Amino acid sequence: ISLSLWAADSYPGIGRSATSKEIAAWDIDVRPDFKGLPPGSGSVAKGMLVWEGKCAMCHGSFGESNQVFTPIIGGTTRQDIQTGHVAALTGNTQPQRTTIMKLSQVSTLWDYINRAMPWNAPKTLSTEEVYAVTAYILNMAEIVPDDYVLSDKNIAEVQKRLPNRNGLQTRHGMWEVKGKPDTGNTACMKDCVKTVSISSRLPDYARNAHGDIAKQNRIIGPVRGADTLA
Amino acid sequence: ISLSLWAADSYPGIGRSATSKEIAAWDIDVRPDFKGLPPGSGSVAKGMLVWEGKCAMCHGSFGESNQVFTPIIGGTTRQDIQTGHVAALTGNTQPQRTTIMKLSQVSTLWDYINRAMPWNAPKTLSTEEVYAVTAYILNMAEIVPDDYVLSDKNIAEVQKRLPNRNGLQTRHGMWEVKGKPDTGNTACMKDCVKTVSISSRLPDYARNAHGDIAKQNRIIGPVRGADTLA
Amino acid sequence: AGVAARARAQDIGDGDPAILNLPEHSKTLGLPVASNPYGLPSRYEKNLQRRESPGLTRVGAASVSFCPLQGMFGIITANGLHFERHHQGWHDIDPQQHRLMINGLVKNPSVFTMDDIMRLPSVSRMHFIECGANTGMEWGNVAVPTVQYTHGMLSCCEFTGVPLSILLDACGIDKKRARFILAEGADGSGMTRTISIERAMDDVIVAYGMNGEMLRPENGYPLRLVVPGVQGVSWVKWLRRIEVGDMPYATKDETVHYIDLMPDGTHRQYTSIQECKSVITTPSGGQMLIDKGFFNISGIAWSGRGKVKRVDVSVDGGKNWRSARLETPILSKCLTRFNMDWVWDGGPALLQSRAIDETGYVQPQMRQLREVRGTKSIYHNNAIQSWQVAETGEVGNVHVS
Amino acid sequence: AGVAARARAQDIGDGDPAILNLPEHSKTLGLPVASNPYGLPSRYEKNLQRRESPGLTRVGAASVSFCPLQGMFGIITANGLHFERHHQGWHDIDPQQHRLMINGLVKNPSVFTMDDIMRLPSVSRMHFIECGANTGMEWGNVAVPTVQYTHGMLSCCEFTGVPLSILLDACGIDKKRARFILAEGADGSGMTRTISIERAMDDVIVAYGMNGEMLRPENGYPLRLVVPGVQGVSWVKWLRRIEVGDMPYATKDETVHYIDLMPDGTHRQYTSIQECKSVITTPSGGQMLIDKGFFNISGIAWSGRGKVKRVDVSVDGGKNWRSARLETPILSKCLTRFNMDWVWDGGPALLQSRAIDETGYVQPQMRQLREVRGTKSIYHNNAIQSWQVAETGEVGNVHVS
Ligand code: HEC
Ligand code: HEC
Ligand SMILES: [Ca+2]
Ligand SMILES: [Ca+2]
Ligand SMILES: [Ca+2]
Ligand SMILES: [Ca+2]
Ligand SMILES: [Ca+2]
Ligand SMILES: [Ca+2]
Ligand SMILES: [Co+2]
Ligand SMILES: [Co+2]
Repeated sequence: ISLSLWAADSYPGIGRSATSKEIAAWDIDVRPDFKGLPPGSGSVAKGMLVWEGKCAMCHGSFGESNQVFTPIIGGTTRQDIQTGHVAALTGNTQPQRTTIMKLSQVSTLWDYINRAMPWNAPKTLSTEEVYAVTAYILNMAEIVPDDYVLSDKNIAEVQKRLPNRNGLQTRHGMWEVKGKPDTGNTACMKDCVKTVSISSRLPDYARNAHGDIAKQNRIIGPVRGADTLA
Repeated sequence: ISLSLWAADSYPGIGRSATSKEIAAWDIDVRPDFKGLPPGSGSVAKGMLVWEGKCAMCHGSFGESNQVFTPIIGGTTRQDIQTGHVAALTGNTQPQRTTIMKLSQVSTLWDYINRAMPWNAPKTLSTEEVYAVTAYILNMAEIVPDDYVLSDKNIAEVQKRLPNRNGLQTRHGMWEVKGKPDTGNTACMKDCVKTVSISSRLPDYARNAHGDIAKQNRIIGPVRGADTLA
Repeated sequence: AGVAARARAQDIGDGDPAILNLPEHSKTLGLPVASNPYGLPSRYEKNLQRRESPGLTRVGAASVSFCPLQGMFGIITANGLHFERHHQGWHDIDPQQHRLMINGLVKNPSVFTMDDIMRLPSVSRMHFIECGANTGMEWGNVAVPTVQYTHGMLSCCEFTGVPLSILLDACGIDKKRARFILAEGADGSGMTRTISIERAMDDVIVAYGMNGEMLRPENGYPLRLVVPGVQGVSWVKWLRRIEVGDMPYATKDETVHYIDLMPDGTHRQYTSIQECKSVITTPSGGQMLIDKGFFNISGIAWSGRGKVKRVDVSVDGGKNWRSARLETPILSKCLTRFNMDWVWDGGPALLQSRAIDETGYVQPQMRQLREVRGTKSIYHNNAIQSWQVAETGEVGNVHVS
Repeated sequence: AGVAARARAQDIGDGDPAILNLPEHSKTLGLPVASNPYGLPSRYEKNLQRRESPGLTRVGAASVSFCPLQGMFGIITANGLHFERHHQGWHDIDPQQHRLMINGLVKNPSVFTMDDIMRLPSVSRMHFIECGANTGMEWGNVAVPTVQYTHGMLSCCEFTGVPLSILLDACGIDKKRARFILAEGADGSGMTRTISIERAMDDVIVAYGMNGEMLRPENGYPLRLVVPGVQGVSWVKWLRRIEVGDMPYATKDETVHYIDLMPDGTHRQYTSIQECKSVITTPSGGQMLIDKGFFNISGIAWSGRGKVKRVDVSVDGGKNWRSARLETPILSKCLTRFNMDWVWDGGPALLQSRAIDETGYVQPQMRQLREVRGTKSIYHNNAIQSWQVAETGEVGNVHVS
């Protein structure tokens, strides 16, 4: 590998070219078009072993646990897989939004498990294990069958079955600096509203839920913290 | 004492009038015109006792010690007492400027001892002790005789004998924001000087006098600290 | 009102013992300089610290600690109080071993040490950082008591570092094809975020300095991205890599989190900008006014789209408003401190602040946001906050309609 | 150049082990939020701390600790690094027992608790504080090695408090007779300083806040005076009293210290203003450039008379100059950070910076100051500082002629 001087013109002496091995070691991201996805495969069956051995203690055997993080599995239907829209995202049927309800890109799931899981030992899974456990999660969500072997070859097919694949949009003004805001409040100064009523206040049972507020404010100044233990 | 509401118009509820006893307790400053000086007196003889008991351990028996602070006494002459200018402030005869060489107001000495000395027990001297020990310092500097009794009545006379009473001035532009600066450098940009020579650099023996500079600089970045132990 | 007030109001006779009896510190010798080579707050300030909101998250290493805005002044956040948000915990990593890689659509994929980065041209700029989920708990009913928990995922510092544009230019960025960058962290989560190339080449900073010293470990020591005006999750900490690409990366925190659920069941993706917002910090929820009389209502305002132009304050729940004094400096994508005189007559009051930024955008009412976004979008709640002052002097977090 | 550079220059084969072998922190779980409810710098930053200059004073409680400017960024001083100067030590005093008295030429001599003061209208402003004796050791021959010791009695913070004019007005100041005020501290030294009434009614602040939190004990908790542009000794700490009077008070630190000895044997009194000054902090004395090549020369400039207008940098000892980039904000009586590109060719170099303020005043050469003031005036040395870069890369403190 030849080590060329970096930006020799503008900033002599600073930085250097990356070697291809270095890039390979760090360039781990997988894009929605699957650029970055390493070749390989893994079966649902093998994924179940990985899951039970390295994941279930936090996420539950069915990805349903709410102990360490919000549930991964649940809230999606066969119908959703058809439409690519998770119906439960409208209305109040589902108590929490699971990961699979929100997920619009299978690349995201693969990439994230590969880079960050298991939470306490990230970047320790083999490529096969990542394929396998991703397959198993997809299987738990009934997106792929029990005998499925997920691979770089068929992952684009899976994408087409993600329950919420059509659920994300960018029709808003909050990405671009010049984007159009949702609301248009006015800077009225006098007699702006007739009556004001209180629509919500802290419930009494929650008064001390954040600890004694008296101990969270300065002991001098214009105010004291309310003694919420009293 | 009637306790009137303070600034009731502008800032209702904030602050209150000070009582006369409160003002007396804190308004301890003594001005050059001796406003603030409490009535009282103290002799040189008594001052010597105070000095030996409460001051000499830090400032030396003759006010000459350089251990805890620069010397208080020394460097003034009978001649200075006549002129009100300390001659030793010009030239290089005196190794250090003592307090008495610089002092232009006897009120300053009284006020400072009263508010701040002894250093480890400030504001514990009686008024008589302050008069006395001030008298003793003035005596050590040969401004007042051995049998002198300093008092609020005669302190203005002593002021007239301070060696450096005429030595301070305010002919400079550094008190007022609009004052005139001493210098007028120019913002020359090209070929401003012909030759540059080094007139002073850190002596070798002082290289490590501030400890190892390597340990006083960050371990990353454009520079490292020089290893001055090496 | 309270005990303190009654003590002050009583006849004090000769005077206050705290004056008449000189305090010990006036009559003794204090501690030497550099007793603390690195200084710390007074022991009387212990109440002001970062705190978690119980029940918000399940594990401390994938959680947030909130900034105690209820007791803070001005616009600068002291580094010790800067809010924290980690996905896989924080580390105090060895900066000598830290590297930044730039790859993707550049002529010369490169590696930089911290030495390299700190030799490059630097800028220093003051910017706020706000988590996209700040004030998220207010979308529904009132659930938290104080401004620390309603608004405390917010801090503001002077950052120093290299403009990202300098690094990208120097690596020979492919200007024709480059559309987005991916920023990636070195922590366990390998946090990744997509940033548009226009923004990346504008005011984004690869920063190592924060308020005159290095970044704190909790804030990404030795290197983080500063993306002015954009939600904190994009300010990737422990920054190890920038990739230049031609499409968004749809990372976990762009596809599963930091997506805003709309009433129609779709999620908005890449909602980056923190829109104009303000909040009164004194008096605020959970506080007790010590007495009737004069108060300085004080708060902060900010906008991810530029400078704050004006802040109005209402003490009657939005019926009438007065414009507050703005402290200087007023900087783009930075907090602005506002203050307003107020005499509390002891009756009930309803305090609100409303910021306007240089684009003319007026901070919305909660109702206006809900009309468009419903109540489940978690992120980007920049609604006007209401604090109710009761006759007892106690201030409560309320919603009005 | 040094070891680090040689390590970088050698053939790295497959690549840098720090990249090829993923670091531990990428493969493990970090610490939870609020592990430190009040955060601290990285353990790798221990070298940056406040230090005394050995031999400068005899006792630590009447001494100074210097700010480590050699490793600092931007203009804000992190509170833990703020320089210290005490005359009788520092105390962590109980703010509930602290009082401020205003007496003298006012209609209504008054007492305020901290509660009172913090209820009044507040301002927040960024200002530098510099000890009048800063750089005093440079009047003679070079005696100290680094910028920490040459210029480190300097810090810059955002201060919050009540304008003194509000307090004086509210006490009914006697505008006809008032000419000066006396400010007095509550420490053992009962530090006292005279301030002209014009200044007192202008931009002086009775401050309690510093960089968003309360003042640190070492800096006067809970109350200090902020006197923008004026030497630090006037910024009375642990402020307990303001007296309004009609003549200067000639206090110890106006009559025996902080008086500037002139060649004619007289002393200048009340030399308050810190005139326009600048210094390069990177690279600076005692540092070793790690390699040849590009560097960002960085430093700070300030003026007690207003804003910094321009900073010029020379790398040849003042023969030729280039104007540096100024970072924003540029504020009155506040530090301004400057930066300039420089390629070090490995030869000897002589670095200088020269600031110009909005009055048009140009920071003087040492020679020019000495012509007027001689070499024994201790205070107010705002001369251009020279750093010599040797071929080894080592930077030394030098004087030029
Ligand atoms: C020690 C606990 C633990 C273990 C073991 C663990 N996880 Fe996780 N997982 C977490 C936590 C906590 C998060 C949320 C992290 C965050 O805040 O970004 C998470 C997030 C996830 C997510 C993203 C969910 C979402 O909505 O953000 C996926 C997918 C996931 N884990 C899969 C796995 C897989 C697969 C394994 C095993 C190979 C595994 N996890 C092992 C704790 C764990
Ligand atoms: C424990 C040591 C100690 C004791 C005891 C002490 N002093 Fe001091 N004195 C000092 C120090 C240290 C200073 C300088 C303080 C400062 O930095 O402002 C000082 C300053 C002074 C000064 C001002 C000198 C100057 O040039 O600033 C005078 C006058 C003085 N002391 C007189 C007295 C008298 C009178 C007593 C006894 C009643 C006394 N001292 C007891 C340590 C002491
Ligand atoms: Ca190099
Ligand atoms: Ca990639
Ligand atoms: Ca199954
Ligand atoms: Ca009151
Ligand atoms: Ca007085
Ligand atoms: Ca004698
Ligand atoms: Co997240
Ligand atoms: Co002094």
